[in-house]
Amino acid sequence: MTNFMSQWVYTPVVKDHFMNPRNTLKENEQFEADGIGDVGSLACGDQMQVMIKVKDDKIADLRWLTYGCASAIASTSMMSEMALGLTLDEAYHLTPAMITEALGGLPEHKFHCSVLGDKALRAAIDDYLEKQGRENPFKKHVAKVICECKSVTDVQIEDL
Amino acid sequence: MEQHSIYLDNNATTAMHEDVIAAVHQANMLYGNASSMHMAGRQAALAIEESREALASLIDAEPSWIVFTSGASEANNTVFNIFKERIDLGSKRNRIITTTIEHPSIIETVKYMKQLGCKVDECPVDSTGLVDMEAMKNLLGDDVALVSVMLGNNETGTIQPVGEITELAHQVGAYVHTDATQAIGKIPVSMKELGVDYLSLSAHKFYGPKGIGALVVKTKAPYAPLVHGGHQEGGKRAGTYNTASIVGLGVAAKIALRDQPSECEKLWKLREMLRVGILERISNVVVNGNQEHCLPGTLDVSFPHAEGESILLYLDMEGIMVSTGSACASGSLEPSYVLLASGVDIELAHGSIRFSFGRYNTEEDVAYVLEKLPPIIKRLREMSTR
Amino acid sequence: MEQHSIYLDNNATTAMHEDVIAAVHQANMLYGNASSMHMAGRQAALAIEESREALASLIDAEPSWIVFTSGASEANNTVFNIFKERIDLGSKRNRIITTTIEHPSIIETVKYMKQLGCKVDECPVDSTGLVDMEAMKNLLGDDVALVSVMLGNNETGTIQPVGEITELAHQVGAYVHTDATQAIGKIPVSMKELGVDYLSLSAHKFYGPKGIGALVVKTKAPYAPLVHGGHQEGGKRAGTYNTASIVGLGVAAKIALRDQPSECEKLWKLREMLRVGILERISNVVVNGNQEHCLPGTLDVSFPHAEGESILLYLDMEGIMVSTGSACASGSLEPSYVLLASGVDIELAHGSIRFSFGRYNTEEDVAYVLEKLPPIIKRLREMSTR
Ligand SMILES: Cc1ncc(COP(=O)(O)O)c(C=O)c1O
Ligand SMILES: Cc1ncc(COP(=O)(O)O)c(C=O)c1O
Ligand code: FES
Ligand code: FES
Repeated sequence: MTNFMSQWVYTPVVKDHFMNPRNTLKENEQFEADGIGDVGSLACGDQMQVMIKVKDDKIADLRWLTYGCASAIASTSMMSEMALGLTLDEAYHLTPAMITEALGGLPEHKFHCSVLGDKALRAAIDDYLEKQGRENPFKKHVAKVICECKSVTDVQIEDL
Repeated sequence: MEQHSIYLDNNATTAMHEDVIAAVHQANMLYGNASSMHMAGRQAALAIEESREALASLIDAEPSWIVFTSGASEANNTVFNIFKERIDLGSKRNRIITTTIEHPSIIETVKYMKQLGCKVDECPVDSTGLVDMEAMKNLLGDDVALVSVMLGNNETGTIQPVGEITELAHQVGAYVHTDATQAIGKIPVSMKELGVDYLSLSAHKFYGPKGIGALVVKTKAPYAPLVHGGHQEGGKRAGTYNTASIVGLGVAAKIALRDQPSECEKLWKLREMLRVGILERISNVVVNGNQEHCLPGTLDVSFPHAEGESILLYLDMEGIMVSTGSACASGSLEPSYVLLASGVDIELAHGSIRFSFGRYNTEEDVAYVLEKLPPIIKRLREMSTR
Repeated sequence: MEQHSIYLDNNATTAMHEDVIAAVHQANMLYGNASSMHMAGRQAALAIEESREALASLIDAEPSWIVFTSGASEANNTVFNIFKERIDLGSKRNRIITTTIEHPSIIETVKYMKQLGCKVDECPVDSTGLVDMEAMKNLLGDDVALVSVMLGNNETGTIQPVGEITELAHQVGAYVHTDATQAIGKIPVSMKELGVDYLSLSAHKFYGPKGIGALVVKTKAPYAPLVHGGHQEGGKRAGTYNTASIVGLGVAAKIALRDQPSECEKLWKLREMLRVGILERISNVVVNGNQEHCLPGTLDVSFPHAEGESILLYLDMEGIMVSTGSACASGSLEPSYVLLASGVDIELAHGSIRFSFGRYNTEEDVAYVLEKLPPIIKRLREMSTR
């Protein structure tokens, strides 16, 4: 067994993001968020919070926190890199499939973990628009954001 | 490349003892079918009977009670199938009692039987995972065919008062089964003293091979095979004798009998070192299970605000191998049903880590874990939603 | 002490190939629980998946169809249990067809199911042990859930037209199972070509370890576990993965795939040498089974006026290991049910000897048997009531 690192449960990209998660909120960091999205709950075993700063309708900066598994950590970390600099429109239409692809894949039963960060991002954008008192042009297109860990199906993920 | 390899998942499975490996390797030459009358067959048969005796000595049973199976899962399924069949055939004793914290090979079998209309009651446990004896007494009655209570829990290590339960169950005329898989080799197990009618075990939990175990059945207890066919095991379990693995089980049984007292002491010491060390170094920690009636090498801990799988994988990166909840639940989103059944908060039930020691662990292993674990928990807690 | 050790009982079980022994020995170091996420677990899981692919190649199946079991007995029991359950749950297809010459792990399972009221028809065979196709056609109907016909018979070696039967069975919408245990490694076996939905096998029949085998199940065929519990084998068969034995099975599968054509040729040659030699040297001999559709290494012979067990034991004294009837029946007084089903006279069915060749046999072995066997038969016949 020479090459055991390649035998890790998840892909090398997942591993990298799990070991070195990007854009997490540091312990004493002050982050003046323009929008905050929370999804999941500790009781479900996964909880996710995404904080965004918005400038010129683009994601100017982003921090996140999670109580979640390796896949949740890695996919949220990946999401955070992908979302930075995107317009709100683009960010809102990031999909779990795009994140999963960037990660080089996730095991089937871990697919839902990539949904969490993504949903939290949308919730943060919703929150931002609401705080701004602006109309939300995106929200009607998608199901409402709740913890659906156990009921998210591939079909639903395709739909998102 | 890997500098450390510290295996603390001995409740899932153990590494084979070197004497077992050597014996299995040797026994691979005993290729004859042990049911055959010719020389090769008789040699194999002799080796099997020697193992049967060694196992009988280990658990204080009669050799003739032993039915070798492919492991404890099959043994547990066999016991429940015996009573399912009797109930199907119209037995008046048509209720089974088990507990909420059994191994999946019982939990899932019970689910399946209930779907088919069988009456099964799961006796609750207290907050330390001990069977609620009042509830048990209330559940017992003369319609009960079987009571099945595990001896030591695989996740928390909690040891049940199986002897006491057996007495009560026998008073109402029920048969008793105990899944002793986790107890063998760690604490003394006497089938005769416990008084149970059926006992399951698996060799790979005490440094024997995987894929071999036994159902031990008292002579007068009802029996029906799960695997029908040839006359092996006195017609109780068909399939060509797995000679080499049975030999391995026998050698493991001899070692377990010899070393159990010293192993027990050693495992407890390591476990306590780790428990105390964790409590000293990490705040807000919950140790699960009963701390008095506990398998010596098992330490199950919940770390609020740090998720189980992440802890496991960060530890793995440091060469420390543990498990979250029960190994069977790995990769799934389920919180530990064992902890939930003990009334542990759902969040704590999600993030438990089981450290389980074995004969190859050392105090240095504990020191290394105590060095690596606290920063991992700290890091995950910082990352966690607050 | 023993000068000769000529093993001609390879249909009962084979000696492990040295490469298999080495691989198993190595794999005994892969002690981790293959369901665990940590390093030790992942290494074991990888080794298991490699074996799954090797086996899939050998039998021309998809790796995902393979469910590792403790052997063919368990695999056969699992298939019948799937349909027993469906019938119990009220399926309109409530009849099973099998044959009179199946292995005891099917014959006994059928007996048991019939006791419980299940409808099972045993299709008769002709005098050479081949399934009576007219009878089969008459038995088939749209109430048939499962047709189970073995590929090669363990006792006579007769090979059934499983592909043909499968076509007929599929026409009436029944699922098909074949017990291919004896055929693997000896003749080409393609699950896709045969078209069967289920296939059983056992590693120790093709130089792999005992106590490991597989049930191969097409994706859309009904399934229900016989052993409930953990999520191993995709929830199809609970029990800690038997890593070392699965690795051994995989290596045996690779060897079998590589060597099957040459083995087939060699085994047939040895078998024919022995058959012709016996017919030349011993009068009044009956060769059982179909001589055209026959497993290459199997020769089943009846010696009127010489009793089977006595022949076996006299041969054993000379270092020649064979079996009487089916190995499973050894130690019992029953005549061979396989021969009886083929309409063989009861006296002949009592005294049959099965010579079964394997890769380690040589022409010298045959010569030695041809030297030792005639005087033994002569002696017993002289002793015999006439
Ligand atoms: C308590 C208990 N029972 C039964 C089993 C099943 O043993 P096996 O996987 O060897 O069938 C295990 C371990 O997996 C166990 O810990
Ligand atoms: C045709 C056939 N089926 C099934 C089996 C059962 O295999 P095992 O004893 O490995 O379970 C055997 C051999 O014993 C056999 O010859
Ligand atoms: S976040 Fe729920 S398992 Fe990954
Ligand atoms: S005389 Fe011995 S078996 Fe019949």
